[in-house]
Amino acid sequence: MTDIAPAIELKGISKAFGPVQANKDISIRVMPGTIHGIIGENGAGKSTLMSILYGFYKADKGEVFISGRKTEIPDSQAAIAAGIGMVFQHFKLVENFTVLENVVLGAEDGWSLGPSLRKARKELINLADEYGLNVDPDALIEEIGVGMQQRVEILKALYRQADILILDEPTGVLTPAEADQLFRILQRLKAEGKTIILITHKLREIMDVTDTVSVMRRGEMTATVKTSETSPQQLAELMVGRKVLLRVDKTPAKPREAVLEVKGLNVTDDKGVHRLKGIDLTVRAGEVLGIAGVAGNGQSELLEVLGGIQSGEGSVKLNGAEIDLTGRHSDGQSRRARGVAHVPEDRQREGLIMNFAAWENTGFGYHHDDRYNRSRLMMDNAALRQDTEEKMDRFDVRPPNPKLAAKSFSGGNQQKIVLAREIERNPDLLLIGQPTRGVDIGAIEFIHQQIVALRDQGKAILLVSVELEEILALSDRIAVMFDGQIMGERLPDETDEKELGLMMAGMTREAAAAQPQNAAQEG
Amino acid sequence: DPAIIFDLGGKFDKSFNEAAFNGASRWAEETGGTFKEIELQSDAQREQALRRFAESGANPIVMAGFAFGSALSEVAPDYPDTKFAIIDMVVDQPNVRSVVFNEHEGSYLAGIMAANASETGTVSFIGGMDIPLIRRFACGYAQGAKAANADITVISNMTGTTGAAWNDPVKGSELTKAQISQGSDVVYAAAGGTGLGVLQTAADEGILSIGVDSNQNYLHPGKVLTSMLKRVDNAVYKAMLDGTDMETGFNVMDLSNRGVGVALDENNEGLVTYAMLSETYAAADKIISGDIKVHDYMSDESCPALDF
Amino acid sequence: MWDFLNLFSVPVLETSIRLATPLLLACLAGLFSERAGIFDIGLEGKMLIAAFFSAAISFNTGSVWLGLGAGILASVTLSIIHGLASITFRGNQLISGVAINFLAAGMTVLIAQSWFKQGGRTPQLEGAARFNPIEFPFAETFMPVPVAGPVYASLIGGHALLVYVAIAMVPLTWWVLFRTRFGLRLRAVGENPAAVDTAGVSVVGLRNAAVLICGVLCGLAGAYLATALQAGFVKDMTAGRGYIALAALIFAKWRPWYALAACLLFGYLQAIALRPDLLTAAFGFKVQIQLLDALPYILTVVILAGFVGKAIPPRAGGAPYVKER
Amino acid sequence: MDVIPKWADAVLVPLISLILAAVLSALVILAIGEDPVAAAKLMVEGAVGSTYGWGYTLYYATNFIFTGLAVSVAFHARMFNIGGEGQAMLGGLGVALVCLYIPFPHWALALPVAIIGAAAFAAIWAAIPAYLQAKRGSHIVITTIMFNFIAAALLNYLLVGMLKPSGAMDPATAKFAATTHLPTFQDLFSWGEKPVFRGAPANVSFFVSLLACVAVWFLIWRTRLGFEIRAYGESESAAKYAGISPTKIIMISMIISGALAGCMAINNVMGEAERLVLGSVEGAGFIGIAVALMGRSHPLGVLLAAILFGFLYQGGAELALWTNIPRELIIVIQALVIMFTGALDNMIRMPLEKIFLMMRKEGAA
Ligand SMILES: Nc1ncnc2c1ncn2[C@@H]1O[C@H](COP(=O)(O)OP(=O)(O)OP(=O)(O)O)[C@@H](O)[C@H]1O
Ligand SMILES: Nc1ncnc2c1ncn2[C@@H]1O[C@H](COP(=O)(O)OP(=O)(O)OP(=O)(O)O)[C@@H](O)[C@H]1O
Ligand SMILES: [Mg+2]
Ligand SMILES: [Mg+2]
Repeated sequence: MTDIAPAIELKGISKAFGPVQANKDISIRVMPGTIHGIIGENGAGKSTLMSILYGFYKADKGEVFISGRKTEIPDSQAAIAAGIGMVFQHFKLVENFTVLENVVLGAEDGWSLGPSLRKARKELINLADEYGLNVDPDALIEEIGVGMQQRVEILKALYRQADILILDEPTGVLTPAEADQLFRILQRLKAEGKTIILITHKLREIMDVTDTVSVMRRGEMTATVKTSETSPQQLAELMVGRKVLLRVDKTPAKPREAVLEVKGLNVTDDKGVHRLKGIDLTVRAGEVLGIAGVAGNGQSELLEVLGGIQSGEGSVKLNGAEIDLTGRHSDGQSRRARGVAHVPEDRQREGLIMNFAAWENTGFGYHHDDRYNRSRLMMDNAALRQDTEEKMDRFDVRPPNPKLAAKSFSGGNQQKIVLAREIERNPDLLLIGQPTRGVDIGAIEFIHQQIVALRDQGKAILLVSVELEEILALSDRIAVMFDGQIMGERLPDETDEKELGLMMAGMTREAAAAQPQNAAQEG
Repeated sequence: DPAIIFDLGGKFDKSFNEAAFNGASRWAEETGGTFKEIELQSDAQREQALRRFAESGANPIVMAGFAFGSALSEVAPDYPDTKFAIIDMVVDQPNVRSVVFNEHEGSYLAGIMAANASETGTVSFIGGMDIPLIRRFACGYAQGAKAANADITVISNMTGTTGAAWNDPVKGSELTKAQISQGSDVVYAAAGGTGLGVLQTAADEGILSIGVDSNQNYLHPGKVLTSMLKRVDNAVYKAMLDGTDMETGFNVMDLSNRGVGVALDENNEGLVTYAMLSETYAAADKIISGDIKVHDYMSDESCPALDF
Repeated sequence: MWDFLNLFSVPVLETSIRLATPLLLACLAGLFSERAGIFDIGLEGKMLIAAFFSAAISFNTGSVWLGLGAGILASVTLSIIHGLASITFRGNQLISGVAINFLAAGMTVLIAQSWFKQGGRTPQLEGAARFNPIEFPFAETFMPVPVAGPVYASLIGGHALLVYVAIAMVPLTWWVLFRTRFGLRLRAVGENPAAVDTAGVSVVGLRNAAVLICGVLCGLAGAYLATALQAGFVKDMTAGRGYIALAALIFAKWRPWYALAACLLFGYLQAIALRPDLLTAAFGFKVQIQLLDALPYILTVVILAGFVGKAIPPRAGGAPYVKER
Repeated sequence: MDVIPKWADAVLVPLISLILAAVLSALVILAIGEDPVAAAKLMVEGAVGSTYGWGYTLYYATNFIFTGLAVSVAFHARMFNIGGEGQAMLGGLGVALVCLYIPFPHWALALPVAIIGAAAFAAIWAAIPAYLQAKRGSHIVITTIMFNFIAAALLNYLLVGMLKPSGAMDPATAKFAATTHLPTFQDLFSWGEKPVFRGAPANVSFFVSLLACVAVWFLIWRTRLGFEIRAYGESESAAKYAGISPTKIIMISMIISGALAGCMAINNVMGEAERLVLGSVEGAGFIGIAVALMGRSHPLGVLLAAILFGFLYQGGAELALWTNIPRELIIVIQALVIMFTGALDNMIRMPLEKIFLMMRKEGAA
């Protein structure tokens, strides 16, 4: 260890949200003038840890040292005073304020606004000169792009003279070009002596820009290593927590006729952002098509359009017949009627109604089914309960009590309820998003078996997951999505995590081949 | 014991209900008796209050206000042994005494005084709820004013169309200001609680006002020209005094039996000139003798002296 | 032509200003609260309780200033309850508002009856117990000058002090909201409290401050009703003005100068409803008073529906700020 | 995991709220120099001490059941319908038009038609804000408030204008024909010499309101539509996933809500006044909010809360009749109940959660 005090030292930080232990006894040291990366799966507790450092959440236990001095950070005010700035995963900007107003908010020099704004305007020009952070100070936040908004967040921190800058998944919302620009700025800041903590899922970014990297898994800090002394493979292992890839026993697929044919599918969201840009894909009966990609590259939109939640443009054929993507019949009910089952990415927001009992959730979405209804009007609750009991038994849902509210089950068991509902429908096509997010290992195995079994029954399955191993283990073919487009298709036996990872970052096979040298040069 | 039910404005409205209250109090003082009372808070309570008093054995039951009409016609047949007296409304039941006042006669006298006191040649009227009863006041007032001065302008406004119009002094006050801007310098308010706002504003703005029902001259001494007295107090007093032997039927209170009139006291003596007074008395005599017939708006829903 | 111009004669406009004043004060009160993200349908109740206490204390002490203070205090007390419910305990702001309106409607009459025994009213106020109109210098002298005279004497001048206070509150509110640190933060907390929180400023503190200001302004509005516009309190004397102020606030899209315009418009509608004769003369047919009564609400619904210029409320409005379960 | 058990949430929390409201009310009575114990006795005696008292209590309760159910149904779809007042006014208009202009041979025929009239008028009145919410995003709370005032103006216009018989004083329609008069409890339950419920306004509408409770229970917990309404109310995103149309649910739940509020009119307009009087709703629309809150939006809870409020109303009227306590005391009690059960819910819940957590820990240890 060096004899300079670390810029930040956390000791024994713990934090629980109700029953969820988001951080467990975490300790970490970040040296001044370095870029320190933190990686980990979804829900590993990265954001929580940083929010604690920034005084946004209060830790249940633990100590914080800034430049060697023990510091209490009860609120963000204290964090700012200690020289910490944070760019949140979800920006904390006032949408209908100007850039200038957002920068000044909370850091005014006195009760009158005029002088503060004038001073900030000058300061912004200085900062722009110094770091290349150009923004129009008078633009409204809601009128500028996400890349610009992120700059405003960074400017906010710098305006408050932050020496330590935390960025939570800053590139999740950026285009590659914007991301590169960001990293140049970060290098500049580092050169000025600032300390930077960078949270990301993207191994390439870690390898490119960080000096040291910490890995988090299920609320715990599993390792801290020098970036130059590690490899993406090792980091992936640390993240997931085991050496061997999880293999699912399965026979080779016997694909038959095409069930889903998508041609030129486009989606533009409410804000006018082009989310899907001409997607073409086919899923055949008896195969699993896996969609790999970094979250936010259009996979969610793809599932939503196919599931009838969002409207889109283009051609989607189901068993050879065109389906309605915009009109009256583009909703979940009509998709289900056509034999599409959908396990949504976010079970708590979409797949389940947390305050409903398990038996009510079993009927959810299929409540028009004849067997759940006594008449045109009345539902057959007894039949639903009976059905739920059987499903719970078959899927080993614990506790097997249909009357329990969905929120009382653990994440894995919640997911089983959703799966049971959708799979047992005997669909032609199963859309399934993040089937094992936040699910324990035992349940993961079970869920994977179910998916394979369904495939073997000759169903078409479209699987979306950010977990590469899952994609590799389950898919018969793999398509990689990046920026609303399909980058290419691979067969699982002919590719590996590295190649897929690079494609997910928008790179082709050729660029991938050149990758390790680049990393070595920059690292 | 007798019982009395006050209408929505409450027994301290300094006007109609207060007159009824005064009558009841006078009866209590003079006879040493006690009476039950209730101030209505909502329209829905009318029937309930009547029934409760009837059930509890109160007799007679006096109620002040036309709005009791429909409730009383429901309740009275159910309690044939109880006597009821209703003021301002006719209810045709064997056990009900209906007392009505010839307000147009009293208002006529008020009109004469207003016309005499006016320097601008414009006088005005502010009514509460726009109903035929209140138009009767306005019409009598206009006739009196025109009789005293054929060239006079009479302005008339109503506060509203609902029960709230009886208790909206803010609106009363603004209406007064509007009438002042139209030149009025004597304003006659027949508007319950709203009238208090009228009298207040008239006093503030330095014009004369005319009160109603009770003697309101004392409210702003030297600024209230007179008050059109409607001896509700007498009617209540008499009903209570008659007690359970009360004669039922139709009962008209007018100038001749001193049921209506104008108020003179130390508060307005400086305002009322001798000429004004003699003209008023002369008119009163003629009305009693039948030489002057004051048109009653409610007889045919029209008014010769005023457009509504 | 003259008939039409009469709709805008000095007396009508003068009445409009007087009737617009309580609306304006309440509207600005709501503006502070809602700009900070706290919906307040309890304006009515706060005005009402302020009207009662200002009248009651003015009467008992003979000083309108003490009355004003008491009115503000009473209104602020209800504000504190609203803040407790909706900020501290993160309750439903609308339900709290409904409760406050009921509480004021009941308590005023209950206390008035217990203190004064006059059927829920206070005695009439006189002299120094009221805000009297302020005569402008030489008003009498100028009065005969056509147009300018009456305009000077009774449209611009001749109002109670609180009328001028209310009008002065408009630029003041604008200035506070858009030209001070407090205003910036207040607006931000109504749009995105998380932004304020992460900028190191207390969300709870700001929201409570806004709610208190709302209480003070409602206090002024109530005191104006009972001690300036009127000479005493009568039961339910706000008569829905709190709701009209709320409508005006939406109509004004939560902006101070627009609020002035909206309140003057609604005040004018109330004033013209007192003079149906002018309307009949101007238009040649009878305009229903009920239509005039309903017009503020109808206009507000039209604005809300976005048929004419959409009204976008502060984005974080109505929701308690929860960052941690 | 729920921190508070279900029974505590359904019974304990409202009960504590109620006790707090009662204690504060007692303090208010003390403060105005009256005796709270005597007042309480008088209220109980007057409201439930005789068939007469019950006749009034249940009459008021009938109004509150309808408006409480109305608020509840909207609540299940996560919508706050403050417009019960205006919807009930329009319901009254529907009843009045039906009863005035259709010659019915018998009340048994008039009642169902009047229910349809009341429900239809009120439902249309509720559908406009619902449409504006669903399609234009106008906040339903504000629009329903505005619609209360617009309804008041509309009724004012009609009742002092075309619906008022000439020569009449008060703004009200003519009396309905005798064949539309609904049988009161007195008519229904009096045999022989001694009449019961004598003169009290409770009438067959009470049974209609009980039916409405059952129907709402059935709708919410037994039908597919109810399932969709609850699902939408719990989670809009999940409802969209399941293909439940938000527009449809907003419209339907508000239409049902409005119709229920409107049905109040068969009680107060057709059953009691037997004519439409201006201002006949008298705040029952707002009390529906308190009733729904207290009753946790469950028909059984609504029924009990409505009877409680009916008791408060009748008891309060008795207080005003026989003591110097003004009837406004009920409004204060009502305000306190709404405040504690609605807005200050967390104030009671938070300490309870702590207690239950502690008890659980001790139980585990
Ligand atoms: N109890 C749970 N069981 C399963 N998954 C959960 C649970 N709680 C949260 N998650 C998932 O864990 C992830 C991390 O949760 P968090 O609240 O941090 O989301 P986020 O970082 O804001 O979202 P995102 O990364 O998707 O933008 C989310 O994707 C969420 O769906
Ligand atoms: N405000 C909150 N309330 C309850 N639970 C929370 C909250 N924030 C986070 N969690 C839970 O804490 C866990 C850790 O979340 P955290 O956001 O720190 O994960 P993360 O590592 O940032 O994940 P991601 O990569 O998705 O951003 C998750 O299970 C999440 O559901
Ligand atoms: Mg995330
Ligand atoms: Mg995160």
